[in-house]
Amino acid sequence: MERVSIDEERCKSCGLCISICPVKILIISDRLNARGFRPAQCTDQDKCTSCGSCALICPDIAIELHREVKV
Amino acid sequence: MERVSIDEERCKSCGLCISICPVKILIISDRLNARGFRPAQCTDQDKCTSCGSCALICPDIAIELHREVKV
Amino acid sequence: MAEQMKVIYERPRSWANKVTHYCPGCTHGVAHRLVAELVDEMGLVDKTIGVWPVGCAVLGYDYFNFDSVEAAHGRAPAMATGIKVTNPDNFVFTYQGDGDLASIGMAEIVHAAARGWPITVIFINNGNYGMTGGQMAPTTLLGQKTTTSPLGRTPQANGFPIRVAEMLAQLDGPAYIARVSLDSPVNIRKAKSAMRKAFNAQVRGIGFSLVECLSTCPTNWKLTPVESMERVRKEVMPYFPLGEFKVVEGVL
Amino acid sequence: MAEQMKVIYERPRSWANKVTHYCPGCTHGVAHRLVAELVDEMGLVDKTIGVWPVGCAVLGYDYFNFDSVEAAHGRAPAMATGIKVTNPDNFVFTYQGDGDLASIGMAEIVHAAARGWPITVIFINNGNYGMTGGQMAPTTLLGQKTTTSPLGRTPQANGFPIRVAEMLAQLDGPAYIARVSLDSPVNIRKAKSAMRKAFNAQVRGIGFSLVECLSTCPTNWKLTPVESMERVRKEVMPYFPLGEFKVVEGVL
Amino acid sequence: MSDKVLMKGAEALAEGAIQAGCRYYFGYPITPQNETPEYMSRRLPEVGGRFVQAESEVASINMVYGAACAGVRVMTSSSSPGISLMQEGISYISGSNVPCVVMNAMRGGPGLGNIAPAQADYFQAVKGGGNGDYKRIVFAPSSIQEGVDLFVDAFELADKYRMVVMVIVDGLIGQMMEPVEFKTRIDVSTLKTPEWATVGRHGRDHANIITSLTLDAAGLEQWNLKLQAKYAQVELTESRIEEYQMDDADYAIIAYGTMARIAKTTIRIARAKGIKLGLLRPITVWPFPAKQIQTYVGKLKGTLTVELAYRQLFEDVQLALCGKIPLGWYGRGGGVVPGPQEILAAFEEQFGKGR
Amino acid sequence: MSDKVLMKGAEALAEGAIQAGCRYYFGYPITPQNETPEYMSRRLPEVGGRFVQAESEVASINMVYGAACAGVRVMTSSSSPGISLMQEGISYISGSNVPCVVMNAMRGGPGLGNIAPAQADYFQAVKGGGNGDYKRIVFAPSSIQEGVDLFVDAFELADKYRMVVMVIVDGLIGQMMEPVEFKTRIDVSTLKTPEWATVGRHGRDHANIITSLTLDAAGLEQWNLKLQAKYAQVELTESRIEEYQMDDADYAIIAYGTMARIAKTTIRIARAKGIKLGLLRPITVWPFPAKQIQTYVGKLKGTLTVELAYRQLFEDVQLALCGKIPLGWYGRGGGVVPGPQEILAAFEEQFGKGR
Amino acid sequence: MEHNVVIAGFGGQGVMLIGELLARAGMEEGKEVTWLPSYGPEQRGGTANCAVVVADEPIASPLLTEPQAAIVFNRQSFDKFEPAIEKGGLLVIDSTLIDRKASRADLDVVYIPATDIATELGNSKFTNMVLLGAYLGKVNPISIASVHGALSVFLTGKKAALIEVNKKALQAGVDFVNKK
Amino acid sequence: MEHNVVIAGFGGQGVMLIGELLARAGMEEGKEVTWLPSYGPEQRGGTANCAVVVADEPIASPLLTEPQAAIVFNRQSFDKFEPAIEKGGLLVIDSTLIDRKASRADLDVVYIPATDIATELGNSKFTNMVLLGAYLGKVNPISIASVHGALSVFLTGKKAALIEVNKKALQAGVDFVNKK
Ligand SMILES: Cc1ncc(C[n+]2csc(CCOP(=O)(O)OP(=O)(O)O)c2C)c(N)n1
Ligand SMILES: Cc1ncc(C[n+]2csc(CCOP(=O)(O)OP(=O)(O)O)c2C)c(N)n1
Ligand code: SF4
Ligand code: SF4
Ligand code: SF4
Ligand code: SF4
Repeated sequence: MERVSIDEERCKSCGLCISICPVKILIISDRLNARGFRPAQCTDQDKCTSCGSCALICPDIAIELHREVKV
Repeated sequence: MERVSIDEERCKSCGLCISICPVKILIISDRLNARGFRPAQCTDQDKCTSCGSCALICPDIAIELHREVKV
Repeated sequence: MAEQMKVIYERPRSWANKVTHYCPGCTHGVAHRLVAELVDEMGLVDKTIGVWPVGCAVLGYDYFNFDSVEAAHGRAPAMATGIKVTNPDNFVFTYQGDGDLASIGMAEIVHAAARGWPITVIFINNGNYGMTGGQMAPTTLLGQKTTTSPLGRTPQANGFPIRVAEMLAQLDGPAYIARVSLDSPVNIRKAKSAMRKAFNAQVRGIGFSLVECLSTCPTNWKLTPVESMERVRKEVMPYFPLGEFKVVEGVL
Repeated sequence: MAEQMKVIYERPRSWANKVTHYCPGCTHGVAHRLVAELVDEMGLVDKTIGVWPVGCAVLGYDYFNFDSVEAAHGRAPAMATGIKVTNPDNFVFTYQGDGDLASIGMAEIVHAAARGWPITVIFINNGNYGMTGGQMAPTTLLGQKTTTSPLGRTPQANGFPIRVAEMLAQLDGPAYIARVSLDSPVNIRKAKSAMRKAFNAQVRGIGFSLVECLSTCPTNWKLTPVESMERVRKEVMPYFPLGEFKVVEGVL
Repeated sequence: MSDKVLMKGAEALAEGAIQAGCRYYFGYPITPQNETPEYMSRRLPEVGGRFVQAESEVASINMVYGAACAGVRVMTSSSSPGISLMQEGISYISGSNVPCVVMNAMRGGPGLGNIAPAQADYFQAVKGGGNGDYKRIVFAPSSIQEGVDLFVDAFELADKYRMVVMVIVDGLIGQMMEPVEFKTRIDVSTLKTPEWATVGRHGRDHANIITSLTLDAAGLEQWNLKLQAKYAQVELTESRIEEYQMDDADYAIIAYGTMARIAKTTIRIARAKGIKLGLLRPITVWPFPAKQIQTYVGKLKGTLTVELAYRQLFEDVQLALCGKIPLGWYGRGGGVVPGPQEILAAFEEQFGKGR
Repeated sequence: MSDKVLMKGAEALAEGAIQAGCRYYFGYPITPQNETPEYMSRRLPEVGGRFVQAESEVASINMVYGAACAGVRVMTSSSSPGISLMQEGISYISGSNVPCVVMNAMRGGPGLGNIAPAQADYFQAVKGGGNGDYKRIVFAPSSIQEGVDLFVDAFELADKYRMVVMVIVDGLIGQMMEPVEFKTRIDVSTLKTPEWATVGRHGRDHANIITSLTLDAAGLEQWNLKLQAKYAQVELTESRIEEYQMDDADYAIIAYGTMARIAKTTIRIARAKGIKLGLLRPITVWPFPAKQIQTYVGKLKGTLTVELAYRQLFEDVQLALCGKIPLGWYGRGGGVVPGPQEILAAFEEQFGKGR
Repeated sequence: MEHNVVIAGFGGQGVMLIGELLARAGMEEGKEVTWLPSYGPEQRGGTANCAVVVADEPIASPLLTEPQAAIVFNRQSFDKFEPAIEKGGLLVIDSTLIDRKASRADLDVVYIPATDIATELGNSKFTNMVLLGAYLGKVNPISIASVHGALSVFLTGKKAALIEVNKKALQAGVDFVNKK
Repeated sequence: MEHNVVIAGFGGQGVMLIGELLARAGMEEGKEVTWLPSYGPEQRGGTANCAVVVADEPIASPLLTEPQAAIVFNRQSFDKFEPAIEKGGLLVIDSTLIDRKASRADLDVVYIPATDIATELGNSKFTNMVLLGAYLGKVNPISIASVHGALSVFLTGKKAALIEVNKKALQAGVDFVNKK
């Protein structure tokens, strides 16, 4: 499972997550979703620090975050 | 001309002037005016100090005050 | 050396010389008189438009010699705004009860105050709805019995009362906001001077002004006029303190 | 030792999983999400009734899994009062824009706050009327251009803006009143904790609560979402300071 | 007589509503019906209900809207200007398909007018008022007792059809006292919360949503067609009329509420003079009892519509009778209530001595 | 073509009002007429007027009331729910005998409904609405150009009769663009302040008082009789109708506003098929052009009333024709606007192939 | 049989109260009754009147444009209602407060110095009861005993002490017209 | 003669603008014109369309239930308007964004990769002009010159610089259908 999973059909390409990501791993992709938006995408899952900022700011609840833990 | 002149037809017998007159010269008369009220009256014009309190508190603008002055 | 009569107090000229329909001892009459005196003293009779409320003062327009209109319940500030905007040089005031201003007309008074445009509001706080027979008003005190708070006002059943002057003073718009009382000669004198400032705030184009007048309703309070004045001092003033809550520069 | 995925953030369960009709970057979505999260976290989904406004959030009811009603423009607090009174154990909140709450609905919000009865208000201050195309709101800043203040708002032409939180905090009724901002992760975290207090004020029966959220309207501001966040910090916050304006005992 | 109590109309109607199961009242004072909210403020807490004095009539009707969404029996009352302020709310409630009862104690208009009895809000109640195509059932009692009895029907029909029911009276009925008996008492514990009510899911498998919004035109048209079908059903089954001394009548007065009551005295006088006059009294003014009135086509030489308004009820009479019976009209305005003799004079002026 | 400009209806109507001498506008945004206040906010300051965004429609109409008392040309505009909120104010203005103009860009209802075109506020505009017996002149333009032209008449008649004049359109007229020409420009400097206006005495020997209150019933009745006499005069002289292809018509569509316009296309298609169809288009819906329509009794085989509402206009047609011509009806709701073919289909369904 | 009367005076003179007393007494006797008030704009003072009908049959109009009788407490009410009374009707006048005489010859007029009588009984507040007594002394819609019964509905608690003096005032009115 | 067309797509794709351009150009030629918009609930995004009529005679209905032509910018609009077009009418499709083919055989269908063409011209924002060009290449309600004239009404001040590239995009659309 990805650490940063962005639901492309929900994303409206607002760019807010990108603007606040501290490790700069989010970009706008060049795909178009069904509603005509180019969704955000994560360029490097491993760099995600799970700070949660992108999920906190995403107005479309497009981002879910997970992290692998040793059990 | 009276110092304290009370327009009896305007007076509604509320008693406010009486309650605040510092020299206690106002009373409720026992006449009835046309509207069925017993108007206030002044018992001693000469004692009036022209303090103006009764005119200030009368809600019916029933009281006018004058004072003789030497010219 | 002749003797002549000096006038200490005479009926104001802008007063239309009718007997009012107010109950004996009701301080609506006092507030009316102060308006008339100030209109006289400030020479405003020719340019005044009074905006009367729905409430005991609904017939107010009959008692003055200046132009008047009768507003819908609570909407006097909106109507006054319409009048003032068309003739900015006129003197436009509203005269409103606490049901009218603080209940149904809350949006209109807040927005008139917020706009800050120069109109003047004489606000009669008598703690209930006089005209309709003594129902609870937004200004009814906790514990006070009215015909719609028969067991005495409680926060749970009826909510808390509202202090209008303090609330409106929070806004940027108003130039002058004060609370006065009509319970005694000394307070009536102070009331008049507050009202003069309020009138002045408009005449000098500074902005919105409002004077909240603690007033009586002997009939519905079921007290004599004299007891009513007493009640204002003992019960009303502690919750509704007198004072000036907003005075912007230039108001005098 | 196996590896497992720990959830850092997942879509709230009370979120109905639809794509909203909001413009890209509009913080209405953020405020919605916080509501959903709190309803989840506080276990309220079964007893919540949301009261939605006329404004961009008019379809809000479509996005949540709890009961909802759609109020008339500005009247959400009245409708919420009607609902709460009949079922005092339910959790009732209104969600209102600044046109809805601070313009047409001013009387209703002041009176709901004054009553002090436990309902919760999420108030979205985005400085204009989003849904109808960017007209001036009571919260529009001086100088700000909107479609009905085309030269920029001036006191003379348009009146002064209104600070709702400060004004309502003057009343005796409210238990909790705060202003938060949705412009950044840190402020969004603070917003959520303010909203939690507001929810709690109701759940614990303490009283009326309101959280004013500084929000964006990129479409009508004609700025990008990122620029809009910037504007909130640079232009909006100086006039609308963040903070808690009223916290009565017991609110936490 | 022991069951009869002497009560002011405005209070008796309030008690009638409570007997009908109303436990929530939201309102704002206005003459001539202040006794209704005042009574509610005393009585409702006694029966486990809630009285809320709203900040305005706009707030009242929206509080009613909220409570109606919760599926309880709820009402408000007001008088003419206050009812005008409720029109948006009434339209919303109608458009949302939730039930409530609204009483209007009509007074002289237009505008502030005065507080004297009038029937000039007839059009507002039965035709226009708020925006959009909607109807409310409108009861027009002509005595306190009838008003009390109709309140039960008002709440029952409101619930049955999920719609606004109005009760229109005038200051005269509101202010007068008459002996009244409370015959029906609804046990509120038997009233079930409807399944559409927004009372929290509490385990329900879906969320309830109540709204009058349907952005899509085709969808809103479907919604309207549903409402129209309901209204058609109500028109078919719920119209009511009182027919008084109609058996042998040559002429009929058509009047409702207070006017109908006064007209009964007119009829007594007229019959004493040999004029065979009867009364057709709509008890519901919407649905208008047109069918019932139409049965007199061919039997009557004329009707005189009498109302405290200018040709409002008269339009519905025209629509019902459409020139098939000569139609006279007599109306007064501004709060003037004509006496029985004045009505008779109007009748004789328009129909001669009634032969 | 140089005098024509391409404008959105909502803006053109605003400019039309300004050309008619309107210098004061008070309003609150609502779709589908936001362009009207927005345009006013730009233009009025340019021509020495004032635009005020009110806090609500209730405040708007009461600001209008104030300005109307000052004797200026003043207007507001809104759409259905907003107009519902103005009913008390409209009643007051009517009861006070002061002039103003109110535009309603009707949308789908009831309640919040939607923003699509509708005509379901017909009853509200012509019958009910606020409290008491009052009427407003109601213009129903069917093109932007006509709307612009009628605004001049609206303000003239408002002033002449001292009454509320309404202009009812729908979102379709408000939102569409058409070329429009502004033919009449009222020079506001020629408009005199009426002697009854409350503009301060400024030497006048008496105070002017404007009120809708008359406590005494007899007095208020007299006042009402004056109003009624005025309305009777207006009914006599101000009703207007467009008769389109009626010379040889066997059948007529009766429709107003947008529906009438679409019906013209229906008529074109019908005539191509050999059906002699014409159009009776009320330009004023109050006073309703009943007299003009009645001239067709004996000439027509049937009429089809077409409206974006459920039997509202239809009632006025019924009152006018009272069974003297077979009456068909076709209406749509919720913002659905039928095309010309659908109207024709409805016609053929009700009247066969029109022979 | 139907009896009806208009009772008119200033607000505060107890006009409404005696009307209600009459109606309540009628109800207790099993009669049909209506009581219809009418007020001026004033909350206190100003004129007020009520119309009371007591009948054996259901009452059609509660509104009296031509009352059978009027009891008037002040000059304004006198002027207003004298012309309205039906031919041969009854007019009861408080002659202490009203110094004019009736101008109609077709009426049965009672001039009773009710305020004076009441004052003698201890308080002018009982004037209304004296006038009611005078009316009941003339016509008999209901029995005095029923009025006594109704009085006890109004005067309860501390006010119960006033029942006796009210009865006396009532009787004084009855006696005044009977001895005449 | 009457020409009418529906132009439909997402808000923000310039759908309304080219409709207005068409209407304005028609007006400049002295024709009767109407332009009628229709929006979804969204302020940004969401679907939007407008109906334009250009005619020699006064226009009765501005509402097009059976348009002669449709220009569609996205899949939703394609699905909605394809069935509505009158028999033998014209359908102009941005084939860059819409991958489906028309299902009706009785239509004249233009598949034009308008977004691609516009992007080549420098910015996908000019897609609307390319599509308008394609429409005008097929039917002739008004001349291209009039559209050029109308363009200068819209693009003034700083935006005047964009007139040339808009004209180019328009021409590219015309050329696309003509060369076919
Ligand atoms: C729309 C509307 N609602 C209610 C009323 C009834 N009404 C008349 S005066 C009044 C309240 C009066 O109280 P207040 O404003 O405090 O003034 P007061 O009489 O005490 O001076 C009310 C509710 C009305 N006339 N119009
Ligand atoms: C009575 C009434 N007036 C006006 C409107 C039109 N209207 C819809 S939303 C709105 C304002 C929206 O602004 P706001 O409340 O600030 O919310 P936002 O859209 O910005 O979230 C208005 C005026 C309406 N629907 N009903
Ligand atoms: S914040 Fe959300 S909607 Fe915006 S770009 Fe990122 S994922 Fe997309
Ligand atoms: S204050 Fe005035 S009204 Fe009151 S008693 Fe004195 S004079 Fe009479
Ligand atoms: S009811 Fe009260 S406020 Fe009204 S006039 Fe009487 S005392 Fe004054
Ligand atoms: S118009 Fe503004 S407030 Fe509304 S959804 Fe778009 S950005 Fe958000």
